[in-house]
Order: sequence, then C-alpha cells, then structure tokens
Amino acid sequence: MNVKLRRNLLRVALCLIAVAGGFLLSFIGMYHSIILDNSEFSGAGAVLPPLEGLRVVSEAEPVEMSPGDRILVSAKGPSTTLVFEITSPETQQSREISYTLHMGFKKQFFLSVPAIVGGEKDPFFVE
Amino acid sequence: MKKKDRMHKGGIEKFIANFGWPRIIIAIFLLLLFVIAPFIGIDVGTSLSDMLVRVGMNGILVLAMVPMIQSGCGLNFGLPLGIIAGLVGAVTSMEYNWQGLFGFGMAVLFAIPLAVLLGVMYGYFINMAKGDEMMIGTYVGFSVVAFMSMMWLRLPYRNPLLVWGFSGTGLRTTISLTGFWMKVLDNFLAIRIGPRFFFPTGSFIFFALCCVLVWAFFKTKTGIAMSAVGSNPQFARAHGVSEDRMRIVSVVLSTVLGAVGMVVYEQSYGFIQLYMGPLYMAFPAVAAILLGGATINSATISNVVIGTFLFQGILTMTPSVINGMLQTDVAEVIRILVSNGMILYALTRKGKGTVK
Amino acid sequence: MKKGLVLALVVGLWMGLSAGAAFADAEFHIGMVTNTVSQSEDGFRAGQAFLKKYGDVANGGMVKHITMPDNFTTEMETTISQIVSLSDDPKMKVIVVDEAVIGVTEAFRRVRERRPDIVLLAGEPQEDPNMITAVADMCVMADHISRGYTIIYGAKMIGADTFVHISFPRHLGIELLSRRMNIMKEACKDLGMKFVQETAPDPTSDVGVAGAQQYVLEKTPAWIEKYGKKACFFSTNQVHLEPLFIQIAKYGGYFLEGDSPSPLKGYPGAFHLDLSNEKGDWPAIMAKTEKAVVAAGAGGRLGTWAYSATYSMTLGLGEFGKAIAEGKTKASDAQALVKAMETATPGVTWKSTYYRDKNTGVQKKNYVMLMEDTYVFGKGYLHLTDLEVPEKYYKIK
Amino acid sequence: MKPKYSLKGALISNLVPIVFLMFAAFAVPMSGLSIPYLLHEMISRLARDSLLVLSLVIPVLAGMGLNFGMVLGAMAGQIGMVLVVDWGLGGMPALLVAALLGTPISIGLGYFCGYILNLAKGREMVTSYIIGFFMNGAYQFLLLYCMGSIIPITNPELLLSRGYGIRNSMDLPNIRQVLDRLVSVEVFGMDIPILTFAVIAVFCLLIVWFKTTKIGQDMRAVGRNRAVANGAGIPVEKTRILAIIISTLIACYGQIVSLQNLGTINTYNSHEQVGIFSIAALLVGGATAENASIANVFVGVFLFHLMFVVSPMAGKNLIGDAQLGEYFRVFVSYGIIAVSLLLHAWKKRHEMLERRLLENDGKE
Repeated sequence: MNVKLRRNLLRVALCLIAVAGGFLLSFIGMYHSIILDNSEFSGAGAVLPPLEGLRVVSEAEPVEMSPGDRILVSAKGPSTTLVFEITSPETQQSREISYTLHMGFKKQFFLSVPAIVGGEKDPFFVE
Repeated sequence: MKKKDRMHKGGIEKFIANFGWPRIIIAIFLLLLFVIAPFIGIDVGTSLSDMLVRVGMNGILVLAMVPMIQSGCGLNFGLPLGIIAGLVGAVTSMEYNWQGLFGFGMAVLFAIPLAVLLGVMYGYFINMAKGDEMMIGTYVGFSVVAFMSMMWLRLPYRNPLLVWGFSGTGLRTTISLTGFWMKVLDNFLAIRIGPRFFFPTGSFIFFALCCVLVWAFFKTKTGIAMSAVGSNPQFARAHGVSEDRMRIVSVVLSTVLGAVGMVVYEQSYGFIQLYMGPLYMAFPAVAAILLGGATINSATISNVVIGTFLFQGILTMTPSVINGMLQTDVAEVIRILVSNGMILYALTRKGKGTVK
Repeated sequence: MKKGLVLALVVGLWMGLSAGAAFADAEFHIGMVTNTVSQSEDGFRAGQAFLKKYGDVANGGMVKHITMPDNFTTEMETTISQIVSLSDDPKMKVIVVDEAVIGVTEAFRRVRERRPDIVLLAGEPQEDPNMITAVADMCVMADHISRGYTIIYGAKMIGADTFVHISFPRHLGIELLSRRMNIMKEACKDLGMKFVQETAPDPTSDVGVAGAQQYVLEKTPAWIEKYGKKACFFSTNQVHLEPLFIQIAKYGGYFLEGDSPSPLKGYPGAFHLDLSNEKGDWPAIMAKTEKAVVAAGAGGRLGTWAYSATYSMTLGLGEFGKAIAEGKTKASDAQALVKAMETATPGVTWKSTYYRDKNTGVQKKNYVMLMEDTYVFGKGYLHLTDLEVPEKYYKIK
Repeated sequence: MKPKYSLKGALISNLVPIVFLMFAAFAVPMSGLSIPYLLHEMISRLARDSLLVLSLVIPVLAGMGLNFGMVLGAMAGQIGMVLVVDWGLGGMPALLVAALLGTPISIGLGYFCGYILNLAKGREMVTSYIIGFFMNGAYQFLLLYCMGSIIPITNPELLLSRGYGIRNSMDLPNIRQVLDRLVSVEVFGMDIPILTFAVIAVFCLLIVWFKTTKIGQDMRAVGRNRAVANGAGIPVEKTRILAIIISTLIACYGQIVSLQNLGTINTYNSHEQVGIFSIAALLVGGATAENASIANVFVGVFLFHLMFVVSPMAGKNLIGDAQLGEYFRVFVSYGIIAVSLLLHAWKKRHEMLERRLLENDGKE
C-alpha cells in the first residue's frame, strides 16, 4: 500500500513537472506577431502623421517602411526590443528610438510606429 | 407461461446468435435512416433504388471473396488483380466498338482468360507465403495497379473514344460507357415504379446466377475439398487432397469472379476507372463481406448477400441523411469509421473454424 | 518477376547509355514540373507542348519535364525531392511548377538554399498565399476572388435563380476556395439568388475518382429536382464535372465554369468528343465541343473558358521563365508575365489583379490573379472581364 | 547445431538488401543525378526517417510482426505539432512541448492498439494496418470537427474559414529544421545535422539497453513462444501491449523529428504513408516480420530512399516519358515489399520443412 502510494505520488509529481516544464517552455519559445503600421495615428487628441525614411530593426532582418506601409515582424520570448531609425529626407539626419515590448502569452500586437515615435503611452490600435 | 416465455426468449437468442449483433444493430440503423429520410426531404424511392443499383453493382465483387476465404487464404486483398483483368476485358471490348449485351459478353470473355492467368500466378505466389496472404495480397495488388498504370499509357489502344483527346494515345483516366454497354444489365427487364423507383433486374439476375454457381461449386467434389483444405488442412491432407492445388483453384476462382464483378460494376456505373482507381477497391468488398457475418476463415453466400445490402445501404444513406440533418460533411468521416470498424471487428473475432 | 526485373535493367542500361550519347548544348535549362496525365491532363500537355517547343534537355534542348506523384496529397516527400532534384543540374535557371501542390513551398525553400540563382515560379498554388509568396519569385492563380462575384453574376445572366456549390472538406481547407465560397454566398444574397452548399466525396479519398463520380451521377437528378431546373451548379473539383455535365444536359440546370476552367475538363468524356485531330488547337476544340453540347440540347446552359486555365498558366509561366533566363525581363515584373500569357494564348485578354491578404490588406506583388472571359456554349462570351467587381467583395473573409 | 558461416548463407539471409543494392547500382547512373546531390539527400532522409523506422523494432521483438499501427504515433505527434503551432511556439521549446503533448496521446493510442492486437493474435499485421485506417477516420474527426469547436484553436491561419477544423497544410516557419540546425557540421558542402543523429543514437542505445532488461527479455520470450512464456509466468498480453506502446511513442517522436525536417505539415495526409514507407524501408534493410535489428533500420532507410529518389528519374530516362517515371516508382516500391515479404515467407517455410525433415530423420 505504501509502495503504491509512493509510486502514485511520484507519478503525479512527474506529471506536474511535465506540465510546468511545458508552460515554461511555452513562455520561452512563444512567437508573437507584431504588426507595425506606419500610417496616421489619432489617439488621445493628438494626430500623428506617418513617418518618412523609416527603418525598423527587429529580431528579423531590418525592413524599410514608407508612409502607409504595414509590416509584420515576429519576435520570440517574453519580451522584445524594436529599434526605429528615422532618417529625415531633407536633412539626412537620423535618429534612433528603441522600444521594448512585453508580450507574455499574447500572440498578436498592432502597433502604430508614429505613436511610438511620438511618445504615445498607448501606441496600440484596434483592427 | 414461464416455460413458454423462456422458449420464446430462447428463440430470439438463437436468432440473434445466428444473425449476429453487429448486423442487427447496423440493420436497425439503416432502417432508422430510411425512416428519417423523408422528414429531411430525401426521397425514399430514389435512395432505395440507388441502394439496389449499388448492390447489383458490387455484389459479385463481394462474392469474389468467398472462394479464398473458404480455402483458408483469408480475405482477398489481392482483388485488384481480378479488377485489372475486368478492366482489360472491358477496354478491349470497347476498342472494337462492340455494343449492348454482346459487348458486355465479349468484355467478360476477354477478362476471364486473363483472370485465370493472373489467378494462377497469384496462387503460386501466395502458396509460397502461407499465413501472410493478406499482407502480400495488399502489396501485390498495389504494385500490379501501378504496373498497369504504365501499361494503360502504352498499350496500343487507338479507339478515339478511349484515348486521351489531346495526344491520341494512352487510355483516359475515366472512360464513359455511354454508347457501348452502359447499364445493359441494369436495364434488362428493369422494373420502374413511378418516376423515382428503379429496380435493376438484370444485374440481380446475374448476381443471383453467380451466387448459385458458386454455391453449386461448393457442392461439387472440388468445392468440398476446397472447404476441407480451409477448415481442416490435416484432414484434407490425410484424404489425399492437394492443399496447394486447391488454394490455387480458389485464387483463380476469386480472381475470375473479381474480373466478372468488375465488368458488371462498370456496366452499371457507366464509367471505367483506370490508373490508380482500382487501388483501394478491395477494401469496400472486404468490409461488406465481413459486415455480412463472414469471418476470415468462413464465408457463405448469405454473408455475401446480407453484407452487400447492409454495407451499400449504409454507404448510400449515411452521407445524404447526415448531410441533410447536420448540414456538415461529417458523413465522409463516419463512412471511414464504419467500414474500417467493421473490418477491424471481424479481424478481432475468433472465427468458428479457427485452427490454431 | 526476377527475369522481368533483369530485362528491365538491361533495357534501361542500354537506353541510358544511348541517351547519354546526346549531350546538352542549350545555354540554360528550364525545369517544368506538372501533374501526371491522370491527375490533370491540361497541365501535363502544356508541359509537353513546352518541351516540344524548346526541346528536351536529353537531346540538347532546354526543357526538363518531370511530374509530381500521382497521389500528391499523400506523398509530399516525393513532390519535394522531385522538384529539388532539378536543382542538381548546374545549368538549371528556372523551375516552373503548375499546379503547385502541397509541399512545393518547402521544395522551393530547399532549392533556394542550394541554388539561390534559380528563378522559382509557381502556378495555381494550393498552399496558403502567405506561405508560397515568401519563397516563390512569382505565383499565378485563377482569380478566385473576383470570380466569386463574376460567376454568380454570370449565372444570373444566363437565367439561373439558385446556385449550388459542390465541394468537400479538403478543398474547403484551401484558403482561396473557401473564401470564394463566402463571396459567392454574399453575391447571391445581393443579386437575389439562392445559395446552397452540397457535399460530394473527395476523389483522393478511398472511394476514389469512381466513387466520387458515381455519387455526383446519382445525386445530380435529385439536386435538380430539389432546387429546380434553374439551378446553376459549381464544383471545386474537376472530377465531379463529367457526371455533372451528363446529368445537366439530360435533366436541366446550368453550369457556368469550373474551378480551373478548361474545355478539356469534363466535356470530352461527357459528350464523347474525339479531339485527337485538334491536338492543342484550342479554338478548334471549342468549336467541336460547342457543336456537341448544342446537339445534346444543353446550349446556353454550359460554359467554360476558351483556353484552359492550367494549360495557359503553365505555358505562360514557361515563356515568362525563359524570358527571365534570357535577361529580357525581371522575375518581379507582373506585366511581363501577363504579356507572356498572351503570347501563349493568342486572342485572349487576361484581367489581372494582385492578391490582397484578407487580414492585413497588404497586396502581394508576387501573387498575380488572372481571369479570362467565360464562354457559354450556344450563347457566346459573357464579357465578365469587363465587369467591375464591387470593392466590398474583396474584404469578405 | 551451430550454423557455420558460409557465403551462400550470408547471401541468402541478406537477399533483399543485395537485390536492392544491385537495383541501385543500375538505377543511380541511369537517373543522371550527381553523387553529391544523392549523398546530401540520403543524409537528410536518414535524419528524417530513421527514428520512425526504429519504432518498428520493438514489436517485432515481441513477435507481433511489423506494426502498421505506428501511424497512430505519427498522428499523436502531429496533434502535438498542430497545438504547438497554434500556440505560436517556436524553436526547440516548440519541439519539446509537442513531444510532451504527444506522449500521453500516443500512450493512450498505443494501449488501444495493443488491446485490439491482443484480440487478433496471429493476424497482427493486417489488423494493425486496418487500425491505421480506422484511426485515420478518428483523427480526421478530431482535426476537422473538434478543433476550433471543442478544442480551442485561436490562430486564424490554422483554422478553416468556416470557423472550425484545421487547414490542409500548415507551414512550420519557426520550427522548421530547428533540431537539424542547432548543432550541425558542414562536410564537403553538406550540412550534417549532428543533434538529430544524436537523438536517433540515443533511441538506438535505449532499444539496445531495453533488450537486456527483464521486460526486454520477457518480450523476447513472448515473441518466441506465447504458450511457453505464459507458462513461465510472463504476463503475455501486458507485455505485448507494452511493446506497442513503446513503438507508438517512438513513432510519435519520430514524426516530430521528421516534420521539423520537412518544415510543412500536410495535415490530413502526412501520416498516411508513414507506415507503408517505414515498413518498406525496414524490409528492404533485410529485416523480416520475425527479426529486425538496428542495422536493418539504417541500411533500409538508406537503400529504400535511395531508390525512392533515383527511380522516378531513372524510370523517366528508361522509358522516356515524364509520367511513366512516377508510376514506375510506385510499382517498384510496392513490388519490392511484396517480393521481400514473399522471399521471407518462402525462406521461413523452406527452413521449417528442412527442420521437419531433420526431425523425421531423427525419429527413424
């Protein structure tokens, strides 16, 4: 009886470890799709125009975005950092803005680039 | 009162034991489908004649299972060999533009010698591999179908109605029998009631004829010897019956029936299906005979008839009724589960004549 | 058995040696991958026609024509290795696959890894547009999205009041086909027609082509009775067409065009056409088919595209690929592709649009959707290509 | 009587691989494919398919023939993969989670399969073949009707537009070749997936070790003679079920490894051919329904897939018609299985007859 109990307890423990391991692995290994939109953003009163000469550096290859473009980048793990390089077409001066996104278990994010660059607190938009 | 009751009960039990639970359940299920059908706008007359046409169409192919089961060779998964013979017969008859019952007859005539030849070869084959007949049969069937796919492209058939329109050589995947001998048996003495009900008398007469012939064959000396080989090889050997020879005869018979069955199938179906078409054709026939109550070492004509009716009934009725009821396509899945479930059920049952 | 094998080997060796005697001298090679004759005659014949025009690699020409497995749904691995094996030829510059069945994306990826210089072209991809466009240089497809509207419009034009959509799960699992069905449903509602969905067996399942055709043959009269003689039928599978035509000619009903329309799909079998003399002469094939259809009393009720969709796209992609390899155009030039299509099909104008992803609304510039005008036998062209498809249908998911 | 080593004996016992090797020797030059390409292809296929074929070894040990029921394991692996893709996992964690998910499913399915096979003693092969078909129906039901309606699926890329049911093909963008690429070495321009081979090697060692354990010994006893094993107090039915469970489990992992290499799931068909091809490969490697070793697995995968890659091209060049090549391949692959089954059966019968003759001689 004792042996049986111990065995069962061991089994349950193993199962729990497996489930916990699964969760942990899911947390680390989850891919999220981030949809970046470079069109006019209107939220909290301010209207932010689309950006010109924009380059996005993410976990994947860097992408150029022109106004009105919408791209999809994917990122792995609980959080990611996106870097936006903006080169002004007139002055050819460029600035860099980095943005860290905590993603958790949510799969999809719709982000407006003008909003991030413009320093909006809530750069998400609903599709 | 009590005694009578018990007797009555005994009668039912006996009937059930004879007929078998699975068949009763399936039969009730089928009946239920027919009862439901009118309420969801499915015409019973049409469904019934669809079912009957299909019974006439498939019956002989199911019958082709009997000789090999009886001689202890198991289920004939090598049926595609017979089917190939039937196809060659049909195509050859059409090449010469023969029509009507004559065309049908010639197709059968062309098919039989080829079936005998293939049957003898296949018989030798499986005699080398006793115990593994079903597995080997499956693969022999598959490879012959692939081999014939090459042949269909290369055989010198030239009738423009048979070959690819574009190049003028190589047989088409599907060939229509319209204008040749489409439904010659089905329409022979056919009974039509109203616009919807149709009874394919000719096919049933032909099916019955084949059943009687097979039944009569098992009453002959050779037939009895064949059953003996299957049910009790030691006994048969002791009586000087050559086991190998009997098995070959049974394979030949099965293959010939398969060939004839295929020609009947084609005339009713109205199309000839070449290339990879015959690949899985053995499975419905196997499922049908097992549904009819046969085991892998004993099968009777009544198994064939009951099995064909039940199986084809389920096949015609389930998709239309379930589709009508649920508006989904789940019927296709149910068909897969039912037919393979039946084969599985039969394989797990300990047959009466199991000698192990 | 063994003797046969030995014989085959000896014959093979001899043929292999004799074939090896003639060596390739074309500057570059084009790999042509099509289905087998039994799966899709149009595609295979287009491959053969292309092979004939530019010569077999084995005889110093520029085309290498191979086929995908007959049951391509189950043998993805074979599809992949067949396509990848083309990249083994150092002269290979272009690979054209039509129809791009499941597994082609992966095959293209592998080719890309080995040989980044090979141009990859896909016709009628069955995989998700997002998948295939990530690797292929250019894809073409019949314009299923616009046709979701134009087919219904055309059906109404020829006098139908009910639209019967016949398909099965595997096909409805293909993004574009299920989207088209939803568009059709919506278009029916807008144009005042009744939309009905019916199921018929999948010919690649264990019932086979025979079982699928038999089911359609048996069911069509019942459908016509149920939905009336003004029902217009549509099937996503070409195998269903032959029995459908036979029954429509006999019992009434309409059929506008197939999933991938072609006068060779269904018509020769259903109306007993001997097309061996026409040999790829599409106008002649159409004339002959028209005569037979009208004679069968089905004039004005059955239609198709004058040039087979698959045939035209396969040849068009081939010509396009050749132009790319010769440096005459770029792989991203969709207009050049349409021009190549038009050389392959004299007398036809192709209406082209880019595929738009339903979720993000992003246009895929390497996924071109093409459409040809519908021809109804005994009635003539319907001029559906001139039709302006309302914007809202492109947004239906 | 100790069998003496003889050339004839060695030839006969390796008849099938030798026939195949001869076939390959003719077909390779005929196909016109280059040797580096073929080597590359073979390495990739060895990594992809060995584990699947390996799953067949244990049931043979237990005397249950070639387990066509391994497709059940493949299904379990695929279900795991589908869920993992739906959850948006990628990289190695995704593979591990898929394996974790597949494990209980394949144990359950393995138990079911073993139970049925216990009811059908003596015809295990054909029964497991039909179980494969039967469960395929259940699998379709689960993926086409339950997923998205009962089992939540949130990824719209996976779901059919009608709202439930999984699409027919699925890309594995973040999972593709993660195992193969994690640790790989380039030799003569060919990537050799070291880690994948390491995983396969671990499973080989496990099987070798398992054979030496008490249960492994029991299994062998059951395989040799059920009645004797039963008499010796070995729980025959339980042991047989265990053999099938192990086989199903390895097949599940095998399918996961194979899918990550392929990079695409053909949702409703990927698993169908797995059984037939794996068994063909094992048979080609010289195994029989009674006897299979790990060497058979690798020789078999190599030879069978070599033929697989070469024969369409060889057939095409042989007959000079693009599509005959394809039928030729099907004909050869099925034909070979039939012939090798036949050869084995014939050999077995021959040996039995000889033994009987010897026994009779002894009596007289």
